[in-house]
Amino acid sequence: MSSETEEASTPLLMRPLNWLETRGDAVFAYVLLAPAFLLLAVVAFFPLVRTFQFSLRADAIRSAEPFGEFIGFGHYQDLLTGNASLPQQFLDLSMETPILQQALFVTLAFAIISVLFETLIGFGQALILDQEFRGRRWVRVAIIIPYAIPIVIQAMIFYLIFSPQIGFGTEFLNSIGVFESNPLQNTSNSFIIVLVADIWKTSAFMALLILAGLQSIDRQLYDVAKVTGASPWQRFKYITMPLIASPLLVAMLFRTMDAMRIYGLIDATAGCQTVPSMSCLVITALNQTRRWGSASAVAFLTAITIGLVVIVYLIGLRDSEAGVT
Amino acid sequence: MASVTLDSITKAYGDEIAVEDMNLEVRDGEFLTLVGPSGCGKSTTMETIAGLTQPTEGTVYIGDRDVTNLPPKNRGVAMVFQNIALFPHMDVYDNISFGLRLRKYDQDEIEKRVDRAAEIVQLEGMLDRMPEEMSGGQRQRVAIARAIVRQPDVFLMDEPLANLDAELRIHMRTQLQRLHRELDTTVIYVTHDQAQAMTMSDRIAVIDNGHLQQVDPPLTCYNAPDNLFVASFIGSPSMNFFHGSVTDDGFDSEFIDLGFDPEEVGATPGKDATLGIRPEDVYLKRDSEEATVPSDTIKAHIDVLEPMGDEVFTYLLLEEDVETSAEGRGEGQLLLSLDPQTDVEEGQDVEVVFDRHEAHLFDSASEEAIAHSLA
Amino acid sequence: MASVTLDSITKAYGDEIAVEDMNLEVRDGEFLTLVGPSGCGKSTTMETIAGLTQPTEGTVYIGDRDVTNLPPKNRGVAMVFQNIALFPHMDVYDNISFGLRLRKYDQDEIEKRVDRAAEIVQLEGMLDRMPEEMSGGQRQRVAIARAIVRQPDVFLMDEPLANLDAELRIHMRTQLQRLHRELDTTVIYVTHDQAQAMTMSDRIAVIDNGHLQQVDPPLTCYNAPDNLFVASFIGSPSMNFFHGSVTDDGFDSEFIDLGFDPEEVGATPGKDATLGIRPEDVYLKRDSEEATVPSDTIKAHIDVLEPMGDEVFTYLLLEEDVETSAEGRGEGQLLLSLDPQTDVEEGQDVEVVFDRHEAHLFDSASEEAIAHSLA
Amino acid sequence: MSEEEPEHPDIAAQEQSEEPDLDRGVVEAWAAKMISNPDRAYKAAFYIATIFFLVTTLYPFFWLLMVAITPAGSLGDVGAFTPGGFDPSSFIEIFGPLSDQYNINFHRYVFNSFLIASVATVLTLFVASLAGYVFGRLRFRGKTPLLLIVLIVSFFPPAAFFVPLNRLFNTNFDVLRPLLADGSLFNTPFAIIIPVSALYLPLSIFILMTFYSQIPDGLEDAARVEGTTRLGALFRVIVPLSAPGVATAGVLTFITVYNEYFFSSLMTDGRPEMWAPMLEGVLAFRGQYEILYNLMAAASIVAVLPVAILVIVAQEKIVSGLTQGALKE
Amino acid sequence: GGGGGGENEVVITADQEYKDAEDSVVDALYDAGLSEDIDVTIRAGDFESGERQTQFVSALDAGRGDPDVFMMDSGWTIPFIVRDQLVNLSDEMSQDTLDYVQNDYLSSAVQTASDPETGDLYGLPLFPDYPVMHYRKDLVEDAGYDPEGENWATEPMTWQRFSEIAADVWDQNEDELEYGFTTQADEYVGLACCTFSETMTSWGGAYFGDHDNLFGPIGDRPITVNEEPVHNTIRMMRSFAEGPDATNAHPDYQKITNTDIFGMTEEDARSPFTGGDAAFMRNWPYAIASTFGDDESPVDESMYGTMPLPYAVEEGEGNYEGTGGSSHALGGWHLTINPNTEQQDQAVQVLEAFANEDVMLTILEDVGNLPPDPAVTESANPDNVGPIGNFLDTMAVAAENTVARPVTAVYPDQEPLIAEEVHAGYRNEKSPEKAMSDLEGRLEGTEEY
Ligand SMILES: Nc1ncnc2c1ncn2[C@@H]1O[C@H](COP(=O)(O)OP(=O)(O)OP(=O)(O)O)[C@@H](O)[C@H]1O
Ligand SMILES: Nc1ncnc2c1ncn2[C@@H]1O[C@H](COP(=O)(O)OP(=O)(O)OP(=O)(O)O)[C@@H](O)[C@H]1O
Ligand SMILES: [Mg+2]
Ligand SMILES: [Mg+2]
Repeated sequence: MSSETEEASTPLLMRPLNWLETRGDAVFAYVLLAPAFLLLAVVAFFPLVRTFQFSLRADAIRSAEPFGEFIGFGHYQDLLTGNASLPQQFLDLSMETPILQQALFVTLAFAIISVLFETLIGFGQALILDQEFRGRRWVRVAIIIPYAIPIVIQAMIFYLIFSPQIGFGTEFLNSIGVFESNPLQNTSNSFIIVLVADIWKTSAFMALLILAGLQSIDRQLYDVAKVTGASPWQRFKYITMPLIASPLLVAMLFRTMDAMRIYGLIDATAGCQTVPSMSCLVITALNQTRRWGSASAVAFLTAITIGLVVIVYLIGLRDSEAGVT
Repeated sequence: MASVTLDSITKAYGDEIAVEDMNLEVRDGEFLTLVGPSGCGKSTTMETIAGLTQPTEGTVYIGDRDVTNLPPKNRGVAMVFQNIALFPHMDVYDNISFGLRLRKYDQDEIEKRVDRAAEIVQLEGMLDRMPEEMSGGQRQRVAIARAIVRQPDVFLMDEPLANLDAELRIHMRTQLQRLHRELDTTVIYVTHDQAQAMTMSDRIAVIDNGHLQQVDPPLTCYNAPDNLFVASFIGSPSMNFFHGSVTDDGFDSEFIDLGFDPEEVGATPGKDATLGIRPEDVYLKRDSEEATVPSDTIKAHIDVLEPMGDEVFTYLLLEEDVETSAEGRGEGQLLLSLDPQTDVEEGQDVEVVFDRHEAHLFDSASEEAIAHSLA
Repeated sequence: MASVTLDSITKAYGDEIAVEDMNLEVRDGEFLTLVGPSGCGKSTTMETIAGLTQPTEGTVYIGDRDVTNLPPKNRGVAMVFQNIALFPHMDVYDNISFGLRLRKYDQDEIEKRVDRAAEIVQLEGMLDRMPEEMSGGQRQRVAIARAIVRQPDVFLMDEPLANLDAELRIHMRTQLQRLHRELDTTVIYVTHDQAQAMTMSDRIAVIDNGHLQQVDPPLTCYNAPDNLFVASFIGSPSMNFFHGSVTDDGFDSEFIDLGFDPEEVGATPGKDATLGIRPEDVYLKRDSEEATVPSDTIKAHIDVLEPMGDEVFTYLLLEEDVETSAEGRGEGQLLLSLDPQTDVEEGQDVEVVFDRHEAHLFDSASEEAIAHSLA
Repeated sequence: MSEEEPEHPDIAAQEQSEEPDLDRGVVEAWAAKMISNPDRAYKAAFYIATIFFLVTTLYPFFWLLMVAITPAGSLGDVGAFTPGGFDPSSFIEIFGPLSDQYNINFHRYVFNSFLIASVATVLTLFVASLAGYVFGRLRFRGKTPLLLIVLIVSFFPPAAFFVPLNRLFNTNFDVLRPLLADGSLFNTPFAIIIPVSALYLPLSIFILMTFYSQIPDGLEDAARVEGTTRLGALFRVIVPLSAPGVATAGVLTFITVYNEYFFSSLMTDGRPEMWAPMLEGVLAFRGQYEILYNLMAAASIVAVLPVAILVIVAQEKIVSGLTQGALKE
Repeated sequence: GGGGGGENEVVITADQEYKDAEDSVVDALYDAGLSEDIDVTIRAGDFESGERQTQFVSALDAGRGDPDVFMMDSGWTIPFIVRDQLVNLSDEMSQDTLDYVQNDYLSSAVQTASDPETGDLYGLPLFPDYPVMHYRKDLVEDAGYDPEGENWATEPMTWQRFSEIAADVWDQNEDELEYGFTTQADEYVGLACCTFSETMTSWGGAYFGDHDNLFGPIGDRPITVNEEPVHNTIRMMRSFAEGPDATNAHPDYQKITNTDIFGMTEEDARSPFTGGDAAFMRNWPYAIASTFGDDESPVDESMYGTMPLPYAVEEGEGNYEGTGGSSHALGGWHLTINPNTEQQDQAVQVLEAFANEDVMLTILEDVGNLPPDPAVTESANPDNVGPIGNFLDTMAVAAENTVARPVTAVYPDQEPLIAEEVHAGYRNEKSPEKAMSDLEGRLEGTEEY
């Protein structure tokens, strides 16, 4: 039996780790963060800086080099005043553009409504999946599986359901007067279709994260609460809610950001002309009209909008028991 | 203010039977202590009463109500958990007031009660600490406070004082007793501390391996244990045992013989029996007058002295070559408790007597007690 | 096999100072017990030695190495945590073998050691249980086994036996002592159990409120406490105190006067002083010959009898109308320990003496001990 | 505690549950039963909700199946609950003769995606674990700003990264030449793995951060004393104990990468042998002039299988809350 | 970027159909004189045109040398040309070939492969594509008409007559037919480039005045969408879908379909026709092969007829040069050379080989694409060119009456605007006048770029 001091001859590999551990929290933290930030630097920060530079240059649609002269914040100005050379506008406060044709409002409305419903539904699903019952394994798969559907397919399903020729959805909804005969051509109808499609798929995301949160709560705490006299609702309110607050917040935060970047689903169902989201605008400018300066500016405006929403979020939820940080 | 009755309770976890056919009646207002070796089923019993665990068989009554299927919150019990289980996301105040807030007491009343409870457990200045910022003993006290702010019918306390120092433990013991008197609540208590069991309890329930062994007032358990298990379990340091048999005229074993009339004490000659003598009933020959009825002199040899401050545990070997084992005392070993001033040393030969009045005789086969005095 | 030295260790959590300027040397192979009230800084001290907490100031040495900045795994320590801290995702076997597996011991060796450790803590049949399937005491034993399978230089054990019953506790105590002897490991131990502290330790370190009070062999702490705190903390039930002052010819207090030559014992007349007498040094008048140097007779009145089985705690009131308080003994109360056979009853008037040889005198202002015998 | 207690809440609570038995109508009686036996009411509500969720989540799949088994010519006849005909051969066709005609090796696309998603998931989980540990369990200066910087990446639409990345990945790096055919990342799995790993990193970091931060310090302490480094404790104790969170982050990353649209469609030239992902495979059934919806549907169902299997496997982890019995607090 | 393949290998990203016919096409190239040293590999590009465009953009922007030759949609070749991202064939190809292309190729196709300003050739037209009216000869005949006798296959009729016939046929076959007529009227690229453009032209309307202006000069051409013929085009489509009495519908035209067409693209329009649920269909020639290739289709060759697209005003009577008369949007694809290729010379040789009648015939026969040199069609043996062989006469008429897309550098900006506003008019979200005046304003914005 070897005594433990013999293992003083630490393997070479471990030495840097040992060294690290004695550096104090800050150095340790920075070193562990290095891989993440390296990856982000190459893939995110560097491109973003470039993209920002692009956004300050004119669109050069007829030269190989897609960027023209430096024009400062010209694109931003055009975008915010409804004068962008894009088929749809980002924001047009003069309201010459219908409100559901303004990317900012379309996107905000979409994000708010979809996240609201997804949270509620996801919560319900998670609570069910948290129970013990026979066959729960399969129910769980069934509930999570929509999230696994590729966007193309998700879009195809809803596109087909509501396409006038193939789908049965239009006929039915049209007959009860909810939808017009060509809902995928109608902005408000399409908006609802996209919303439903998104909620169908993405509730599972919320359900998953909330479920994971529920599962990591120490069951013993429920015992204590039970004996202390808590009803199921009170246990939920005082134990479950505060303890899953942070996973829930994270889920909602990321869902909101994701919802505000919606593109693929719209593109593949109603089309970006019918429901122009902010990301739609970026892609249209990038791929369709090859206005890369404008596209970059829209991308940055999108980011700023999302940033503002996130700030509102964080401020609004700061007082709640568990902050994100 | 309610009695608690366990009627043929059995609790099995899969194959593992934690509690078997337990019948126990805790009287209204009684302070009952459950004792028993680790893993014997004490916590399981408590959980069954609290409703946290469904008994596999049997019925639980609180007062006259069958509560077997009632959820914990409707049973009117408060519990201190063995593993403490504070709410990690609440500070001390919120942890303590949790039950009151659930019942929508008004703010003033809650504050008054929390302050009072915090005072009892001596945590006055710590109400805004989080559990993770407290020491082990402090956490345990929060758990106690959380239970005592409420005024339930039944208190269940699973080792509430395990992490407290002697002084605080005595303080808390006194406080709990007073609380018990004041509220007239039924208390079911688990402890490994003999002093607590002896001083606080109206009765002690001794459990071994899921089976109830004896339920009696502390001194009865101490002085008249029903069986070998209780005799060995109650009392610290524990009883000395000698395995032998009953003869026509007394008890005969390798190391100690004792003359008495078997018939008188109810023993059957020829049967295997075990003699039990508590360490404090063994005296040095010269102190033999302290024994009510001194036995014959026994020659022995001091093996180890274990000074405890107020007494010295003295391990004797009755024969030179007795094999000493670390696993408790073996045959041929005898423990007695001496005054620290006594002038003895390891290796010395001594003569001892024991108090026949306090000697216990058990049937080796059934392990039942035969007699509690062989005077 | 290494000494542990704390050099001016201070640990503050924000404003809260858990340990202040602690200097402690634990000798190679020594068994040192830390005792002190709940929240006094015992666990913090242990964590500092283990390297789990960085001291705010000061240096930790193990052997000759300054380990202050060494990660725990390189310090050669094993620890039993007060909060047990089993890995909930591992069964008992995996919990126990965790440290060995990390060190890539071979399979056979691991199995051998785990079996041995499981045997020591009497968990042989439970190696494939998950922590959540075990009782409190069983979990604690797993934690002990996890520490003892390794052969570290230093064992740190924070209340390892808190959840065990008396018998098992004694068993474990013996096992740990034996292990200590066999491995010759330095052991630093925290306990609230006086019996453990007294019997196991080479020395006891008494801590109060983050400050080291006394480091001495158990009997020294018991018989010659350095100050009032140690005197009151060590020993259960604790010492009786009388507050008074030193006069030209002895000690004077409301209830007890005592004549002696202040100069001889090193007391300064006119200063406030406290007299301390342990319960076991108080005798009924009729037993006064047991006292080495009996004091004058004191008249008293039996308030409460607390039978403990092997002894009866007897609470005396020195004057009829003394106010009794639940918060420990007040002035004018005196506790003595009687043999259960003694024929006394509550309300009875008695005369008692105490052993002057065992009386302690403390300076009330500085709380330092002045003398440990006033014979 | 005050002696005169105005009301006894525990008793009050008990009394409420006592229900006098009166004659009532069937519905009333049922309702009363539900009230007096809330367990039963919960159960009923539970089953209703379960069935509701099952129907709503599964129906579109059912319909997709209806589309898949409808022959190409009868797609117009697919009803809400009935296929437009019966021709399950599309499930064979996507691998078989028809797909040869269109040169679609659908299984190869699925394999590519599976591989890309697996590698990206492992990479992301590893890097995010380190970062999640730092953000969740350590205190140090600059933590909040760094966290915000990570978060900001999620503000941008993927397109914002595309132009510079496209140029970068098409640049030939001589150092890469021994590894990659022409020294550039285009048409290699890395061209997808690297950007998607980075862009989905923030989500994983945040998920893991919240879960790691909830593991009691005591367990990490125990592991460290037993002989691990802090990193060792992370991977041996904190990660397994955060199984629900880690599995969730893993599943989400895998699914997202597997289904990723933007980079997947741009970072390869669309050929399966050039690591084009499943997305391209599905899209290959769609053209300007002909959309083989039934084949797309069949392909989708097939493409979802790996993910479904993953979910079945991972869900065990997702529901393995394990902190009980860990600590005596 | 490196080359697309090894030495002397020329990689062409083309349609799947070319990949399938790779052997015969490549043999034809060798027969046409291509050096056997050059290996030609055909790779299938993305099925979807827009997707392929995106991929080419990213390849060219990234400076990738793979593939060597692109097969580009005539709808989006010009933006690449004006950005100078393709090899200028006028500098590289032999004068003979250039002459052949300039003189004999369908000139509207050549235009979409040339620099609008300099006229330099950047792409070699591979095949043109133009829609025709497909119809159910059997139903029409049963309804009492005589397509053969009236030479429907080559003589265009007016929209008015067409709508009466279609309404009548639909009426007579009410039970079987879901639609009298299907077309592409969804809001998508095809609306601006094709269906609306050609119908408007047949009404005598134009986007930018005379057809000379289709390819520019940007900013210096009139915007002529807000005019009577254009409004009427919208009104007529509304009548087709909702009947002559609907608001903003044209009273002279019959209801021959329903609003489903406003969501239809190519396939949506084709499937009912192939399925036997529609009597008339405006679509590309591929629909012929698709219908006959579909085993379940009730429509066989004997029931199938084609004719040139109808018109509203006589040729030459429109407001602008090039308008009026039967008009067919010109689609089709070009071959262009990647300037980053390392095999430029070989690629040029490959393109030269494509400019060969026999290669065109091979493509017509094996791939089913029409030759860019209309004269070649005449020399084709109808029996050898598959289902399309029966309809070559109609194709020839269509080829003579094509209208090119207004592809300029700003077309990508304009196309979605046109689609959006026209579609708004179709669906009566706006009156035709309002929609077109909005469009006029928005197009002006894009012309200023
Ligand atoms: N994380 C923390 N933040 C703030 N205060 C703390 C923290 N941890 C411990 N303390 C305080 O430090 C003091 C010493 O704690 P420690 O755990 O060392 O006590 P202890 O002697 O082990 O007590 P016990 O016997 O109750 O376990 C206590 O008063 C405690 O409240
Ligand atoms: N969930 C479980 N699954 C399986 N066995 C269990 C479970 N819980 C408890 N047990 C077993 O049941 C027996 C009784 O456990 P219990 O917790 O009641 O013991 P206890 O008397 O409280 O012991 P301790 O004094 O050690 O806390 C033990 O042997 C234990 O191992
Ligand atoms: Mg227990
Ligand atoms: Mg502690």
